Amino acid sequence: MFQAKIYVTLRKSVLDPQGNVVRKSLCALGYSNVPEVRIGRYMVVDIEITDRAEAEKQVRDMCDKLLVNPVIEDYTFELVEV
Amino acid sequence: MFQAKIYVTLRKSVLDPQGNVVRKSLCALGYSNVPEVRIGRYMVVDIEITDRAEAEKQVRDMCDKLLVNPVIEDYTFELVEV
Amino acid sequence: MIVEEKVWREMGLTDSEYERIVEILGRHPNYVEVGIFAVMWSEHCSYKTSRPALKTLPTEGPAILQGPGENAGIVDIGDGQAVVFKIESHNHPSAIEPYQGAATGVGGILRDIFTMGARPIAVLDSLRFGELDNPRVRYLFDGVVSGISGYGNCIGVPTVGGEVYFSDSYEENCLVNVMCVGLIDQKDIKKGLAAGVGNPVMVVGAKTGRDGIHGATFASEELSEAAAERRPAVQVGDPFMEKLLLEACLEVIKTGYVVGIQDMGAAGLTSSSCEMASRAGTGLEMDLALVPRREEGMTPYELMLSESQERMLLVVEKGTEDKVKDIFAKWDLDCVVVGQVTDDGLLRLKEGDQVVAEMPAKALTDEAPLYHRPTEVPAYLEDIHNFPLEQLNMPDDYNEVLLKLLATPNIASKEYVYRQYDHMVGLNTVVLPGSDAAVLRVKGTKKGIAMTTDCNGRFCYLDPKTGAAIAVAEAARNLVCSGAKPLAITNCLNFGNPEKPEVMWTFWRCIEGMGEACRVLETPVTGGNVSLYNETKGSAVYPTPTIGMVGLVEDLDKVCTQDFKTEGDAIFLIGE
Amino acid sequence: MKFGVVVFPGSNCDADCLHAIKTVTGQPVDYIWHKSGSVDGYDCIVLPGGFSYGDYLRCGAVARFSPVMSPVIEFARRGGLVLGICNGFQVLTEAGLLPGALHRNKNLSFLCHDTYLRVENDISPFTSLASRGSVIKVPIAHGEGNYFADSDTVRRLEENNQVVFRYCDYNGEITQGVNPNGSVNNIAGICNEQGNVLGMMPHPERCAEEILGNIDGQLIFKSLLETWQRRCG
Ligand SMILES: Nc1ncnc2c1ncn2[C@@H]1O[C@H](COP(=O)(O)OP(=O)(O)O)[C@@H](O)[C@H]1O
Repeated sequence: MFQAKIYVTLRKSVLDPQGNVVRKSLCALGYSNVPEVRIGRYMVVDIEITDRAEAEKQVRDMCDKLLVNPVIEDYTFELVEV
Repeated sequence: MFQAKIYVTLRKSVLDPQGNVVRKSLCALGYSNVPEVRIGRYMVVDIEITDRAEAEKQVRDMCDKLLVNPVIEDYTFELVEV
Repeated sequence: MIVEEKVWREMGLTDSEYERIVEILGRHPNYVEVGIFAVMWSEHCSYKTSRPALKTLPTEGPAILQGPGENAGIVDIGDGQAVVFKIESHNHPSAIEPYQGAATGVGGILRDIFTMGARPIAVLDSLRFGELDNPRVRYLFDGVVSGISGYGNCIGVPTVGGEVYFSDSYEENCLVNVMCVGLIDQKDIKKGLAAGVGNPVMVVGAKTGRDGIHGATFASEELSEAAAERRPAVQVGDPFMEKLLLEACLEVIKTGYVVGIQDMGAAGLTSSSCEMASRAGTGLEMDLALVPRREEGMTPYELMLSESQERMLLVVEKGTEDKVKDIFAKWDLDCVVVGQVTDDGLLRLKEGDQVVAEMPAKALTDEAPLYHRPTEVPAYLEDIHNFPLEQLNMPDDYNEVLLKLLATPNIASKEYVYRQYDHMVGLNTVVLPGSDAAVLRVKGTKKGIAMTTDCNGRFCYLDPKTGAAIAVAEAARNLVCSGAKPLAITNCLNFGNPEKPEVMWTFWRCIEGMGEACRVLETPVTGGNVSLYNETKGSAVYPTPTIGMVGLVEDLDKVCTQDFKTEGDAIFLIGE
Repeated sequence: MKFGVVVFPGSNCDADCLHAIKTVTGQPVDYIWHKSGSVDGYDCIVLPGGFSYGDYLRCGAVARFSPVMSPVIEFARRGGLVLGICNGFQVLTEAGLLPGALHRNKNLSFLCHDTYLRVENDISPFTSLASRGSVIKVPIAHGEGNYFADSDTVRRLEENNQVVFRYCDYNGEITQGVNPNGSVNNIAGICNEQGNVLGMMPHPERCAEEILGNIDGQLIFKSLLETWQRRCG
């Protein structure tokens, strides 16, 4: 079995209001040394499969179809055998 | 400068409605080999600082105070010098 | 092991309560049984402290179709229709995890309404927090409001009214009271009855996990460091699941196959099963191995006490199981037969062939000890009444005072809150939040239903009896101003630790005042909820008996809102 | 003219849309279950507001894979009239019937209140009875209505007259102050290039009856009927 760890972030060109709010609250807490915060999604998907290449293909496919919206989001992922 | 990549996940026995819905729709898309999906948050925080140990301490502190809800969430993070 | 380690104590039972259980069973209970007694006899489920006072409230009237004792109260609005409504607190969970605490509070009260067969048409929220300059309070306030918004908006029931007060007394213990109002054709009313020996019992909705084990006992103790340790008590709401459950339950109820139905609220499977059996005078036998679960290795104890949300217990006519399952399958929901109704009055739990617990259902629901706790006039009242008002300095500039007052969070507009709530979905909201009471139309008629929640905790602190009467009167005025005739109330009694005689005194006085006002205004009490132990480090919240009231508008053309309409209109002042 | 209102599990404005269409147009209207494999026989398909599938991942992301969406997409490609309101708009962008995406409101919270909309396109089948530049009052109720598209797409939308509604003030002025959610160019509703598919965040069905205090939303349903009668009646 493989476990895919998928990291989805907003594209650079898209404003991240949530990241902004968090940056401001960090600043209010005294962290004035934080110029930027970006907030995204972290997904852990278990896949019952034995072949790594096939697993990779499936993850990419899931992301392109469902998990990620390419208009506003980018993603990367890692595959760990478990 | 350091960049902290923070991975926030729901604690183990906490219900993950998002993950459930995503698992079901992956299944409907033909991925019947996905027994579990867990969805969390992924945060990238830039910190203007030179000392790694101090950076680590600050990130832990930010997580405990603001970024993570310890009642239902766990977190891990990595620090990369940038 | 149970006897040696006195496990009942850590579950919240006293030694004498334990002895009473041994007496009822004629033997020592096992671990599962102690757990079940402990939650059923907790303050939250048994009302063991408050029941003597609650019994003094007026509960009958010509419009009342269902008074206290069911999942919600019901009042007649004519034309074969009725309004189903109830208020509940989710104070303790919200103080620990504001978003989820408030969200699951909304989920729970919605289930109380649709479990009776009614479609929920409105939610109101009555909230109390500390002062907003405290960052922790802001966190609680924002979390609670977004939790209510997150759950209510998603499921598509409009949040049409409520109140928010800020005062130091609520700093550690915020109050989150949520009321739901539903509409029903009287012929469709369902109750939580496990009737008909041999009828199957079904668990429907979400799978059972380890959420909120001992949530009911948790709600019956003071917030403390130790309580924070019990963090697994926090449940996560799934409004999408609830939406499916709502639609599926209403569809199933329409078929006529349902004998009884009850939501699994506090104390989950335990309270729903024994309450349904007890009301019907029957017994229930369930095989816990059949309960759909989210996690492996769950014990009977955990399955019985789990407070996983979005679940229901159903008793249906024997032979209709498959048709019922088909409807739940249409909504992609689990629906499993886990047992049947029996004639022996016992709640019998099995795991496969093995009996893991067996006790009289009635003992769990009706035989909890009642406590007539001592009362004593609070010392603070004397100080307050002797306060030399004449020594107060009068302000020089009343305009300045007025502006200052208008800017205080307690008086300022609450739009910041209610604009986060979808208050229009359903196309019924004729008077939106921001006026005296919300008014919803009843489609296809000229009628409307008006609703409001009210309570001024400070008044109740200063004079518990008059304060509670004022809360009822204010609610009635809000309805009358909107063009409605007040019909009935539900109440949510938020107090401190009842083991303190001073708290108990204010409790009794508030009930007295509420009862008196309800009698005079002819608005009987159809039910409610008691939340005690709202107290941290020895300091209690203001006594806060929140009143939720509904009224009937005969003719929607005569609805009135509070704003001035046209230049030149005359302004009158009525009353003393 | 026959309307069909799609019911996703989690739709919660389906009944409202049905009610408004029936009341305003007097035309037949049915629900279409999300598992349905066909939309034959309908002249206009409405994707209502709500939280299809809980919208836990992204609004509309899961709904777009509902069985009913293939025939809806097919219907739209053939020129059929499709109206997506709120969540319906989100589903239409996820399904690729409209460009761009709707993400979190800039202030991060759900907002339910009236907004003013300037009608920018009066030739679309959804606004044929309005005149360009006129202002209507329609409520919003969403947490993720912040319209985004890359600058090329936005330019194309503007050039092709695909922006149908823009958030404005009472007088029709377009200012940032009245932009409730941060949408690019104050966009509140857009149509596809052919004009037969409209997505809008505000809820016209909530302001289509006197008793609710505002009937500006009738414009959309009446325009649809007028267009259909003109074409097929
Ligand atoms: N928590 C809330 N949820 C929904 N609506 C609210 C809430 N708080 C206040 N409101 C709305 O704002 C109106 C005014 O509230 P408030 O300032 O408490 O005035 P009043 O004292 O006249 O009730 C209420 O009638 C209600 O419609």
